[in-house]
Amino acid sequence: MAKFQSLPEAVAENLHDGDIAAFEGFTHLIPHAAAHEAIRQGRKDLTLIRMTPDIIYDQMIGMGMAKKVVFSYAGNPGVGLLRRMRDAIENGWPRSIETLEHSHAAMANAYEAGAAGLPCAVFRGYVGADLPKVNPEIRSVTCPFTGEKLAAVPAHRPDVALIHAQKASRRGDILIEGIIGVQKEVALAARRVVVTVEEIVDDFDDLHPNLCILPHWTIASVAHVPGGAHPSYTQGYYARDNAAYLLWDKISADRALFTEWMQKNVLDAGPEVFAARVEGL
Amino acid sequence: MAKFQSLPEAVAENLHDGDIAAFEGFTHLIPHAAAHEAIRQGRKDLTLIRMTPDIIYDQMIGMGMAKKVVFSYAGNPGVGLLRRMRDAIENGWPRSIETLEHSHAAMANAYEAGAAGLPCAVFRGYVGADLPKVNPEIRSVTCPFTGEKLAAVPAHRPDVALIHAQKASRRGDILIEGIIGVQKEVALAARRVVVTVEEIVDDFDDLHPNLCILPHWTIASVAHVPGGAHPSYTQGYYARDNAAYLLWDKISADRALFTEWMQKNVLDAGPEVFAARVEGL
Amino acid sequence: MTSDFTPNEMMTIAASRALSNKDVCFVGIGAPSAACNVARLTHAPEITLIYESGTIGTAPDVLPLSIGDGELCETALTTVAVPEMFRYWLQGGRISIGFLSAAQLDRFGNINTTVIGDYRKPKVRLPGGGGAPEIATSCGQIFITMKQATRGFVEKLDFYTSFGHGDGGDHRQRLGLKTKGPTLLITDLAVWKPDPESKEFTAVSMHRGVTRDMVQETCGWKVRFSDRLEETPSPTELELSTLRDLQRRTELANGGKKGQ
Amino acid sequence: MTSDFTPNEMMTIAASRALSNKDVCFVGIGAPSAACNVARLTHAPEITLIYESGTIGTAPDVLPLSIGDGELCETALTTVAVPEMFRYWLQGGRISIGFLSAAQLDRFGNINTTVIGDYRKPKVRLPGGGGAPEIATSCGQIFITMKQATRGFVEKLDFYTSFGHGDGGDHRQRLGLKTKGPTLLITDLAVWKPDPESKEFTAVSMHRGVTRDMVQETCGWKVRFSDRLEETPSPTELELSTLRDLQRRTELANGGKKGQ
Repeated sequence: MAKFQSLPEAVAENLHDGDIAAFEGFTHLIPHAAAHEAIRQGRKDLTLIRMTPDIIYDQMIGMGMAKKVVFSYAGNPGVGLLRRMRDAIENGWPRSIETLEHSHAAMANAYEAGAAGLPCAVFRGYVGADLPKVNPEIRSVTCPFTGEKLAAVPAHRPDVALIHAQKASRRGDILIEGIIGVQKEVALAARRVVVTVEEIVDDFDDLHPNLCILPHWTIASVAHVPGGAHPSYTQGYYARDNAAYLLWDKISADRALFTEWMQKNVLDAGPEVFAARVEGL
Repeated sequence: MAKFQSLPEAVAENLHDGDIAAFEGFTHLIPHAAAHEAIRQGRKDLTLIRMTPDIIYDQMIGMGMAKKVVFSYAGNPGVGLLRRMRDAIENGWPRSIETLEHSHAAMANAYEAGAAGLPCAVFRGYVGADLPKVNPEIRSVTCPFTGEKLAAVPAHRPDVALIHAQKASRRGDILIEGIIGVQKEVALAARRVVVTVEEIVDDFDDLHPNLCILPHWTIASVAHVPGGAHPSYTQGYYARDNAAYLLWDKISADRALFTEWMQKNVLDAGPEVFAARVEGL
Repeated sequence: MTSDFTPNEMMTIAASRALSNKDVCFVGIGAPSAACNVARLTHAPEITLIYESGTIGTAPDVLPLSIGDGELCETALTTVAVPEMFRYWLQGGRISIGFLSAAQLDRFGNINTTVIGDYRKPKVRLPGGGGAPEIATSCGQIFITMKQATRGFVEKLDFYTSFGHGDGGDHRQRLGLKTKGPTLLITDLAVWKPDPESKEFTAVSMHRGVTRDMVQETCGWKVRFSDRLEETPSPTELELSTLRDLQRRTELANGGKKGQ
Repeated sequence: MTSDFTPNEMMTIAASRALSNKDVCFVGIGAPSAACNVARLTHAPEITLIYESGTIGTAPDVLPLSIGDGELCETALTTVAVPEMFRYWLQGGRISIGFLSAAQLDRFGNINTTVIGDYRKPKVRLPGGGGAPEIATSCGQIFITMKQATRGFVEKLDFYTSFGHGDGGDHRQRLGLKTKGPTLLITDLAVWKPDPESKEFTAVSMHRGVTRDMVQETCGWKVRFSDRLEETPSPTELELSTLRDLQRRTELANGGKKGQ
């Protein structure tokens, strides 16, 4: 049953030290504001799940909040590598992290299985690939009809999912439009769901019946954070800030520069700064 | 690559004797016109898959076209039993039929697995139920992480799927709205897809991005048959003809009455009669 | 309270009372649909109703005649594909209460809607399970509504379409089920609940004017009555008028123009 | 023909020529995206482009900077959830051509984008596979675009991120794969195709001005040249202007207002 809260309240109530957390959004709708709030609250020993760890996990890893990262593509999309994540993996700075690596197909299927209440996902994957040699959570089942060996991975069941969406209704129902990614699956797979939204509207009465909607009783907390996906984007509200993605490549290349940037733009800021960041986009 | 054809051409080209065929539509969008065309063309020895066999399979079974029926609920929805299907099962009239019975969950998962290109579907089902004792196609796999025994059924891979939808674009893309049932899954699971539509429009350019659309390259044939779901309904076009469902209970109760009704309303008719049947609904 | 009501109305209204605002119900057609909508229109306006056709959070103005009526989709918060309904919503454990009915029911809440007689040579071929086998095991709890008759309330089922408490006791747990199974049976004569230990259905209240003999005569097994057997509170004016208004609207809608 | 083009332009245009109207392409960012859109804007207007973000049948006016740009969704026929993309569309066998690139590539089209050095103690931690492991096995065939350099064209991979022809020959069939795997490698210097038997990539044409030495010097294994080695037809005016217009529109869009 969705509570409307400030972002600091919503994160404090739902994200705890040691949690398995998934901040999702596939290029679109990445919950940057929620990630920054988690950074300000100093959560630690998190297991972070995300298909494309992206800038938000680079920041959280660089701030030493992650114990383990479960992922399938650790890049800065369209730009290059994730330098803070690499520094943690290659040099243990600021702490060493454990990684559990999958393919996109495995991650998407694992979320789907989590939403479906299954213990594992079964799919045709990893044939001839080396990942099963380094990830003990890639196993197999045999089709009892054809004998085909299929890949199996454990379902994702995060303690908490944090996502960004276009709209909430006053009841707390959530509307997600455009590139919907794995937003529905991660929300239904998680024990608790925090959603930041661009806008709160009276109701969804005039919507098309087949849109991607999460009913209010699947959501723990809703926080109104306009611009909350920046520098990712929200279809219908503002465009992707590609310059910020390019800039991140420079900021993240240097530990001191990174630390300084985080202090100024995250630790000393608040969720309200996001609205201004998307003006003109 | 979708061809626009008359319904007789579309059915003749795609549905052959001995085929595994699925005429789908979950209460909504049931392809009555396509089923009647199949009856007129006298196809035989069909294996008919459908969650709720409904009036259309009652008619096809009563006309002796089915060798086998794969199903999960053999009722006349909201009315009662399927009397022609019962007569075939209980008395072998007009021929005996083989049945393979599942639950709805199994059928839905089997279509999903077919669309997903998998040999089988895995789900949590049939616990404590007797169906696995009488259906050899209900087996199990063991989760390699938790040891839980999960149900497994073969994926549905029909030779041909026949569905009804609201709109086709001039390219042959298909739009399905409202209660979308298993329409997308059965289409993607099948080797060939025949779609009857209420309307053909120029394009789908102004539609919401997340609607249920089948691209033209997934479709074999499109036939324009207004009213083609009657007495089922098409959201946005006409309502369900509940009186016709009630009437079927009487018609199907008697072999002679059934035979006479089929002659007059199906064998001696054509797809063009459907438009008139939905006037005023 | 009102003195003028039918056993069917009592059954529907007793079922509606067991529902609350926080419930997410998987609704079947007939008595369950009427009960859920009466609850929604009286004491549980926030209840979530889900029909297996994929409609989530429906608020139909008239009772649907099929689980896939257009009215359900038009009034729903959202409508999802049927595979998603069964995977994410039912199997995902998001439904608190599932309603089931039966052709045959035994004392442990096991249900047969498949066949009378032998499966391979049936005396009567019934519609089959539909969603029931997984509704019975995936919903938080199961409510059963059914009119009493010895033909339906049987000592032994011809076929286990969906599992209730099996042989009773901890049979569900032994099969690995974490849901509660049947917790309530509401008939035209009485309200039943499973014994906490044996899980055998026990009559806990009888509707006004019903005798123990009437309950026993319409039941194929030896009925256990609760030590604290009560009288089911009769329908209130509001409950009854809500149900009757709903049924009148439904009839009007169906008669108003051909077949709708 | 035009005389003034870069090796990169030749690579992109050569890749675009391999595409036809009936193809359904799983497009990656960079050269594949440019190649697919040049094909769409020249000889293959009916080609279907799919990005793994869920956008099906896109027709972007500018090249996306990420696989999930808003432009892709806005111009798509439809946009589906990512699990559906990987299950119904990729695993479902509906993609005819998948594009891949590599940090390391071997002569059999096996690809490493995961790690340089040991997986547990990496010299360089690369982004990883993303969609590649299943793209490599589920698409009808795989086209690889990549600039030649000995660092990338290696004798032996540090890690098999995605499977090409393995050890060559019938290795794919032995693993039960029914798709063709890598059938085309297009570099800034040459076009390569696998030998029908051994599956080793063989240079079949070199771009204008490229010598055998240049191809060998930028390749870490001993290059096999086709007996009928040809010169890759140089870009036509139309191809080149289409590519350059696309790139100019993309730059304008990105520079026009901050960060878009």
